[in-house]
Amino acid sequence: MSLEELFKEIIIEHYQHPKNHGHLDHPDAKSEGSNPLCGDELQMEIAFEGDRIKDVMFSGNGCSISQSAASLMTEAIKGKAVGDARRIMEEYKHMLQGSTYNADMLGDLEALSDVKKFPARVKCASLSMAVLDQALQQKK
Amino acid sequence: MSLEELFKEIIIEHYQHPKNHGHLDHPDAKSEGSNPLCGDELQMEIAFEGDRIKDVMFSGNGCSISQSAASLMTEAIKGKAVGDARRIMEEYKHMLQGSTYNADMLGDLEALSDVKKFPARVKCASLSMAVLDQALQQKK
Amino acid sequence: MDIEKIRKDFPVLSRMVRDRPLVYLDNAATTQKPAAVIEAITGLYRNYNANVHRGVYLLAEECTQAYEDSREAVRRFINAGSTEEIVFTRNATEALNLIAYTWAEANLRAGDEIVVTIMEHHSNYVPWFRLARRKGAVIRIVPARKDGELDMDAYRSLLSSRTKLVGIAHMSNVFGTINPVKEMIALAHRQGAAVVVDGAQSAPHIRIDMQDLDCDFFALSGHKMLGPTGIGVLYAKSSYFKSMEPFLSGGEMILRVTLDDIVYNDLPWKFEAGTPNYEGAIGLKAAIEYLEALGMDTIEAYERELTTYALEKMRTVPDIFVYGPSDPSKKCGIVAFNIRGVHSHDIGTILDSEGIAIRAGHHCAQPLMIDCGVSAMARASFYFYNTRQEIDMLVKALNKAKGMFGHVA
Amino acid sequence: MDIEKIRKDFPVLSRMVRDRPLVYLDNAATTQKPAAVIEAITGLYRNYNANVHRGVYLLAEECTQAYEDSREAVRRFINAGSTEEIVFTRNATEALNLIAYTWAEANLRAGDEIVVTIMEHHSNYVPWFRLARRKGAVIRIVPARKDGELDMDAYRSLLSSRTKLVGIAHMSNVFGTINPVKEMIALAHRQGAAVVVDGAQSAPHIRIDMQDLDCDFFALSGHKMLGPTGIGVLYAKSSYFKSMEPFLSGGEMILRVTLDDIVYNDLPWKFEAGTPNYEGAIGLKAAIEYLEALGMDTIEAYERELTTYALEKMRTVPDIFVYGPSDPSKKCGIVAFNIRGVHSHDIGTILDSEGIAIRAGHHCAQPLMIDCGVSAMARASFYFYNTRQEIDMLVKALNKAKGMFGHVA
Ligand SMILES: Cc1ncc(COP(=O)(O)O)c(C=O)c1O
Ligand SMILES: Cc1ncc(COP(=O)(O)O)c(C=O)c1O
Repeated sequence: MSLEELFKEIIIEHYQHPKNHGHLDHPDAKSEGSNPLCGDELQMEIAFEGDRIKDVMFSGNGCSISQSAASLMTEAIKGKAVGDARRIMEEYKHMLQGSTYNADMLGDLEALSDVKKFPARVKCASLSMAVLDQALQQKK
Repeated sequence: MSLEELFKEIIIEHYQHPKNHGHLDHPDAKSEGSNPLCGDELQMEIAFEGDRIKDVMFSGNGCSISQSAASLMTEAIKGKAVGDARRIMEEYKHMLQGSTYNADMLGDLEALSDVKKFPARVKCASLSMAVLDQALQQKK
Repeated sequence: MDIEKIRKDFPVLSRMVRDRPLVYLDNAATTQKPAAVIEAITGLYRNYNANVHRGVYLLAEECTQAYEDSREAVRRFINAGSTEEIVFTRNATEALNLIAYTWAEANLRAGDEIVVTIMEHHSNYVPWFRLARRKGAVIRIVPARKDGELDMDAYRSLLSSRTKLVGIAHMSNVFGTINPVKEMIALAHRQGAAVVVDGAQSAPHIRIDMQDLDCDFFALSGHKMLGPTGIGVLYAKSSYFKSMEPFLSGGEMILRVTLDDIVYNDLPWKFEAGTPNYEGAIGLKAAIEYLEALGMDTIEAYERELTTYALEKMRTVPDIFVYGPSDPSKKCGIVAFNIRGVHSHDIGTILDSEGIAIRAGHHCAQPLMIDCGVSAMARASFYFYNTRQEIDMLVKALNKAKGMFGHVA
Repeated sequence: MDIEKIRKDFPVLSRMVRDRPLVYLDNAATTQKPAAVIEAITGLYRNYNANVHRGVYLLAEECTQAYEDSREAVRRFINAGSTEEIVFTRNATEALNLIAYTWAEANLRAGDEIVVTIMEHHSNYVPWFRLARRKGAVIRIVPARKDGELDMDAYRSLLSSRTKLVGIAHMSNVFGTINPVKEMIALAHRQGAAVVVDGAQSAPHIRIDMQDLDCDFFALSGHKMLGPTGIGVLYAKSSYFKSMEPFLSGGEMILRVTLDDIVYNDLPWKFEAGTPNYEGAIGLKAAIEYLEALGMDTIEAYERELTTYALEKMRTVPDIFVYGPSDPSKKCGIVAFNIRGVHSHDIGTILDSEGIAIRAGHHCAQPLMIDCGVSAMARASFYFYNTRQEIDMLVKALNKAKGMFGHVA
């Protein structure tokens, strides 16, 4: 167990300078969730354009893992078709569970692959996915 | 710990052929009590004559110790002044507690002196005293 | 089963009592513990003790894992569908009270009926009695037949659309009767009633299967099945648990607390307020693993054999009266009796002087005592570590007791 | 106090975690157990395990005696007037809920007020919150001052003749503040209110005296003071216990059950339904004897010294913010903090990689978190077996954590 595996530079970078952090003026979908164990809180807002995620922003606060994951996840799906976003989320889930996954689809999100070695932190890394999933369900 | 100390002949005799067992026609005082651990149940009825216990009878059912104690105790106090009965009960209590006691006052009740070696049985031996005490308190 | 080998697993069984080897025949009250259970407890405290569910460090992860593994062990042991349906309590009594304070409190109304059997332990009777008083509900008692089995005709006729709750001892702690709960549950469900099975006596002795029984609630106590004290289980179908308000409140059972609002935790933790007895759960897991290694069917078969032998031998004691089914296939591991002329409490003392531990009294089943017209009974109750030799010693001591008090006309 | 010798009494303290010696600083969550406590448990199960209160044989007598001796040990430890006032529960949480379900349920009406402090653990908040909702009663919160102490002026002005119940954490599990409960109790009594003191954090660390405090109820948890899990204590003045309906019902808590009536047992057993966790009680007695041998005053003095040292050293960590009183004489054994730029959960993980166990999160005190404007804190909490060297290691690791996340503008 090496800390450097968990707290990779890119994770700290996204934690300290998150992308897509803030609020949308006219979100089509909104959701929130929390990880009561450590107090992580996360809100997601999405604007759709047809079948695509035109824009997505998150807010909230929490540990480096939950916040960097939100930043990386929003980066990964912004501009994508909803179906593609779901596929990315699916691969991300596989990665956290320790199953095989398609690294190409994940891109920078792969920085979180070592979280699975820290069982207590997997929940932090999955929070953004769970909250995003709720928001996506609001799209008919 | 020898069983013969507990189940003396006189105790078994009084258990199998209790004295003063039954009911009075016109009791002046009545009381009852139980020992929930083993299911002993005891009622006492007293008829007074002035300051004296003219008659006393008990009923109920339970183990050899509780029932023989009731038989021996009623024998010991029948016909006595209430004050004297109380003194006998007091000595009896000392005996069960393992303190020094006046054997002369107790007479046959001394057969129960070894009950103190069987802590689980002390409650059985004290039941009649407790029930009697309640009945005596009904005398003004 | 190699009983001599098994007995070596239980340190207390080599104890001397009053200069004689202990003959422990009070297993329906509580069972002795194998070394594996004792070691599970010492292992926890020597190696990885930490409060569960809240820690971000290794000990806490290990301890949480062990605690949740215990829940899975219980689920498997009683074949529940999911660990969501397994809540840890102090004992069977608390499990039964939890139902009374939550589901029954919310769902029973004046005039509703609660059907319980005459064989219930106080723990599956007093909570309903008090609830009925509070609510103006009515308690209906299923009587027992002369042969110590439930009167199923009476049961059928007591059930009606007014029946909201049925409480049944899976196995009587006095008669040892194994009640036909599966059939009783199906009958109750036809009337729309919820069924609470008190499994405190059955879980230690026979195979338990929630999905087969289809009961709505099931309670058990760890200490009666090799586990430590302070741990019990309430099983409920998750549809019930979901619909129920929490029982105790505090840490662990909430997700979020603000000054205006509270969000409760997910199942099963919603019903586990405060620091749980994780030691007890971990000990119970070791107990369950011990039982599973022997096999519940093997245990039941051996105990039935022992009970058959005990019934046969004990009937030779003069003036003995044995309560409950005389057919050993209807019961398991428990023989309650009285000897004319020797009160059960005196029997207890005389047996104790020989190192033999049995129980005397009302066995927390006073309604049944009243029904049998007695205030007390003696009871010998067996577990798989008991032997025929021990039963021989019991019978010898009973004869001695009878001898001391002589024959009464 | 010879700390090196003391540490040898705690087997887990020689454990290696992630190739480093364990530094256990999560004592406010639960404490480690000395060999004497572990041996009290194994001694029970190896030698004299039997169900309590009902047996007529030697093992049952011994076990009952040990269980009731434990009650006397608790009485002595908290200087209660009588063992009638000592009821064993699972933990502090159950003890507090017992009050809510019995005394408070019977005595609170719509419009009545419940005063609690902002420092309460969920276990001394959620039960009152739910009760207030059920009853239409009103919760009033005593705020904390900037320095982490209670605002006593606000407390005084919140009290009125409408106040029926006051709930106070004797010692905060976040700030470590020792609240002036004696004075608060006297003020509440002047208004006729009953006072519940949550002693889960105080009992392990400072001398407790029921007769001096004069509180009406007091709750503690064994596992936070060297004892096993699954055992807690509810103290109540016997006048309260006498007036209260039972909480759980079943075996042990009744004297007599017929089909028409129930007579409850005497105090304290009226409040102990079912087989109690006698193992837990016996373990708690060993824990109390260990604490008494060291001396509570010695323990408090040592911990205060350690806390002083910790506060001093921890303040040297860049961008650290320490919550609660900065005056070590106002608190004991707990330091909650945050480091700007490093989330407490990350601190926890980084410390864990060094073998150091601390807690991160809301500490089951979300109202206080909200009040402090944070969603989580890190917390190091000490016991008498901790050392200055361990605090040095903590501080070193905190600096490392800060270093990993760099300085933020
Ligand atoms: C102040 C305080 N009260 C109550 C509790 C609850 O204790 P338990 O979880 O043992 O019931 C705790 C411990 O978490 C506490 O710190
Ligand atoms: C049939 C039955 N139900 C319930 C109980 C209560 O179990 P506990 O005292 O462990 O709660 C017992 C044990 O005494 C029992 O035999």
